Amino acid sequence: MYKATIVVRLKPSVLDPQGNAVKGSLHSLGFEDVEEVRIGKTMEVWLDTSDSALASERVEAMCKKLLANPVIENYEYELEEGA
Amino acid sequence: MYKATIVVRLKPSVLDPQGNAVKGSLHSLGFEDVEEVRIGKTMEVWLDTSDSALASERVEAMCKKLLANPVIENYEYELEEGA
Amino acid sequence: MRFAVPVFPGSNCDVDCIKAVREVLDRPVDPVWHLEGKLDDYDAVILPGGFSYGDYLRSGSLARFSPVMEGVYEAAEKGKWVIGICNGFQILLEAGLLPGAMRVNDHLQFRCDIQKLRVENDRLPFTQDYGREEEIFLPIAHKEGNYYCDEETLSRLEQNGQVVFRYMGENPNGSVADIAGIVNEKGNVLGMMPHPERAVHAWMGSADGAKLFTSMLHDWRENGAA
Amino acid sequence: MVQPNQTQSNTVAHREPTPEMIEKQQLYREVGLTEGEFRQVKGHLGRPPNWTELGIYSVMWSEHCSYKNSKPLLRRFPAEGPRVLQGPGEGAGAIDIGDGQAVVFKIESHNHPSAVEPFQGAATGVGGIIRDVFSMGARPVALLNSLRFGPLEQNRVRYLFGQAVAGIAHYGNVVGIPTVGGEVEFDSSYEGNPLVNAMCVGVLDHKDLQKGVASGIGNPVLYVGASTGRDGIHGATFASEELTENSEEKRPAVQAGDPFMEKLLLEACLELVNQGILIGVQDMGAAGLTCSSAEMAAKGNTGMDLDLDAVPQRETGMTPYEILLSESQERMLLVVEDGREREVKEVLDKWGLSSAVVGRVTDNRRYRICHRGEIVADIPVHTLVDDAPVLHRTGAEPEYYRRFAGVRPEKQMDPIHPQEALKRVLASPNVASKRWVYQQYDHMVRTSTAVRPGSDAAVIVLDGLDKALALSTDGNGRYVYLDPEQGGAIAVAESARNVVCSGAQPVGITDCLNFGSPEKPEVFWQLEGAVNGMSAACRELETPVVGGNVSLYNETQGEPIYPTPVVGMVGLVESRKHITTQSWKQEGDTLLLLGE
Ligand SMILES: Nc1ncnc2c1ncn2[C@@H]1O[C@H](COP(=O)(O)OP(=O)(O)O)[C@@H](O)[C@H]1O
Repeated sequence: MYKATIVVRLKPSVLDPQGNAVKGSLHSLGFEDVEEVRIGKTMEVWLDTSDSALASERVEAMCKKLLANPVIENYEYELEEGA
Repeated sequence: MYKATIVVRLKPSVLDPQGNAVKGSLHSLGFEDVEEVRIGKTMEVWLDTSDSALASERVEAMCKKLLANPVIENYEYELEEGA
Repeated sequence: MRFAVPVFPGSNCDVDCIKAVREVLDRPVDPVWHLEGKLDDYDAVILPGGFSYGDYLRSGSLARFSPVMEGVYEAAEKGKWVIGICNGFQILLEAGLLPGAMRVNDHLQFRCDIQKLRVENDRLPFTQDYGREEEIFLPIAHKEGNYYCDEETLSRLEQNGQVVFRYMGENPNGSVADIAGIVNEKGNVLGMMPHPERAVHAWMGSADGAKLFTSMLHDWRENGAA
Repeated sequence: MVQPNQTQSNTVAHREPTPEMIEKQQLYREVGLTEGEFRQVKGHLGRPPNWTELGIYSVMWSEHCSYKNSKPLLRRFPAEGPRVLQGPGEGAGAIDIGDGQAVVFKIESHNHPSAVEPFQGAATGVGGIIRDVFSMGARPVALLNSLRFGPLEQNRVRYLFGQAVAGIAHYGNVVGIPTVGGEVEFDSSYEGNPLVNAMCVGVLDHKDLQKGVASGIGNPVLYVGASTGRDGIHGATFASEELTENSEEKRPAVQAGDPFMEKLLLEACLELVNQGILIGVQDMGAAGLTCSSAEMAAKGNTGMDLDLDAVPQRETGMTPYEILLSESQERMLLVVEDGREREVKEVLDKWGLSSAVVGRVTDNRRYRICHRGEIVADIPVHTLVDDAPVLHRTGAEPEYYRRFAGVRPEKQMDPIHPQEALKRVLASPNVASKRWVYQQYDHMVRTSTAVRPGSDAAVIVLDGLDKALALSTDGNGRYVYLDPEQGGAIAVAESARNVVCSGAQPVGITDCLNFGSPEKPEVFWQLEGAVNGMSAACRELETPVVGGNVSLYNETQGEPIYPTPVVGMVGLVESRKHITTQSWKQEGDTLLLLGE
């Protein structure tokens, strides 16, 4: 079993309305020292395989095909065995 | 400057319809080896401070106050200097 | 002229689109379950609004893999008319049939209202019954209508007249260049956030959407089947 | 890595108390049963109950399922009339609107969950009321709501309010039912205990009217929809250290909703209704599997055998108690004709819904639960429903009422500057436009909304007919506080005026009684007065009460909310020509003032 932790983020060039809104809320709650907030998704995917290379290949394919939208998002992931 | 990377996840007992839907789609795309998918949020917060203890305290407070909903979510975070 | 309205699990404006085609055009229109792969019998396809697959992950991202999308690709390829309304627009973007991507509204809320728009291109099979730069009112109802594309794509869209509808007055979602609807280069695939099918009788608050349907029928009559 | 704020173990060590412990240590109190009620349970069973059985009785005899505090009062409502097709007692009431059709509607509260987790709490409240309506066989066509929150100046209130509105919007929008109306009021009495009431309206052909009954010996009982988790189990928790390892974990998680699943359930159930395959159908709402199955058997005058191992579960190691009492959302229980499971399954599969046969209808009038090959509960079914205790409480006129009777406000008022006063009134959030709220609701989906939010009652037209329905929710807690009887009558009258102003004839109401603790004589007095006032107004206006909901114990630190009955009214517009709206139409029109 492998667990992949995939983080999908908006590309830096894309404005992040959610991040901006959270920044605004933090400021109004007194956290004025917050300079910037960016919000992304964390996806934890458990894969029933014992082959690390295969797992990595599968995760790469999933990200390309479905989990991230290449027009506005980047992704990265980590694999962990037996989680 | 400190950068906090905060991961907010649904508590294990809380239904994650999004994760379920993504799992279903992955299966139908041929990724049958996917056992489970859970989806959470990653928030990157840049803080204008040079004091690590303070940064940590501020991030903790933000999570409690705004970023996570303790009734259904857990959070954890990492701090990185000068990012 | 025959219309297909693909129905995905979670579609909820399918019935409204069907009603609109029947009431405005009195033409045959069928719901097509998402597991069907062929749309050969149809001249036009309307991808309806709603929350296909719950709009989980990203709106439209899961629906684009439904078998019926094969038929949609084929129809688009053959030059038949394909319209994506609201969630349908999001699906067309995810499917790559239109350029760009959708983000959550800049105010982060769902917004339902009757919105003023300007018809930016009235030379399309979808818009020829509208006047030049006609200002019209159509309902909007979405949480992810904040259209995005990069600078280069935007200037191409503008130059080619691919921007079809633009929001007037306050931009309801933060979309780039106030874009409310765009068409592909060939001019046969239209995506729009506003709902023309919700504005086809005066009692609905506006009847300005009817011309979108009549435009297609006129074009079809003039130019024969696509 | 900085340590996570909470470590969570997914499994709880379950060592359930034995029947002896339950009795000796009076553990029944912790699940909300009194000593007298416990004795009744023992009498019904002829032995002390085990932990699972105790749980079943405690939820079935709770106010929420049995209306034990309010039943005697609710009987005072007029529930009959020539148009009534289905009065109180089923998921929702139904009223004939001619042409072989009926309007089905009900209002329900989700106050306490919304106070804890406003987004999910409000969203799942909407989900529950939608299921109540389509489980009657009706196509839901409109949603409304009624909201009460503390003063908006407070951050916490803003958060609760904003999230509750977003949750209501999210659920209705995704399912694709227009939210066409409602009301909002802010007052400090709701600060710690906001009210979130949701109403759903559906339409059906008379022949499609469904009931929640289990009949036909041997017929299979089908479980459909989301799998069962530990969410929302039983508000009345047992605070006993030796029972669980982690006290945090013992607190049941709030239910999370999945409106997408609901949409699939809705379409699948209506397709089954259309095919005429269903014998009985009921939503697994409050008290989950237990309440739906026991009620269906009791109504069918049958029994039921349930096999918990067949129940789809999304968590491991769930006990019978947990499976039976879970309030996981988006689940339905169906009874179908023996031998037709395949046909049913085909429809459910088409919509991608998982289903399982979890039991059979029996003729022995017993409610029997099997888990891992063992009978874990065996209860005479009628004792859960028909023999539920009824409390005859008495009210007492509160001190404030007597005191206020002597107040002559006109003598105490400062001189009013009309312009100033007008500005202040208009600036009050209670009077200001509610656009911020309703623009988050898709109020136009289904393309039948003829009068959108922002006028008096909303109006939706009926497909293929010239008719339309006018819908309104109304209530005024302050009036009811000052005079429960008058206030109750005023709520009904206000609703009727709103509906009439839209061109409709009022045909019936549903109501939600939001009150404090009925154990307080003053609160019970308010409840009784309000019911009397509402009943009188309903008789006068010939608007039967065909369903409703009671939400008691709305208090913070012993302080009850304003007594807040909310009325949801449905009116019939005979012709679309009659639809009228609030706005001025054109210059030179004559204004008339009606009434005194
Ligand atoms: N919670 C709500 N949900 C939907 N619509 C609402 C809600 N609150 C208010 N509205 C709409 O806003 C309009 C005005 O509401 P309100 O200020 O309560 O006026 P009224 O006193 O006429 O009932 C009505 O059309 C009502 O349906």
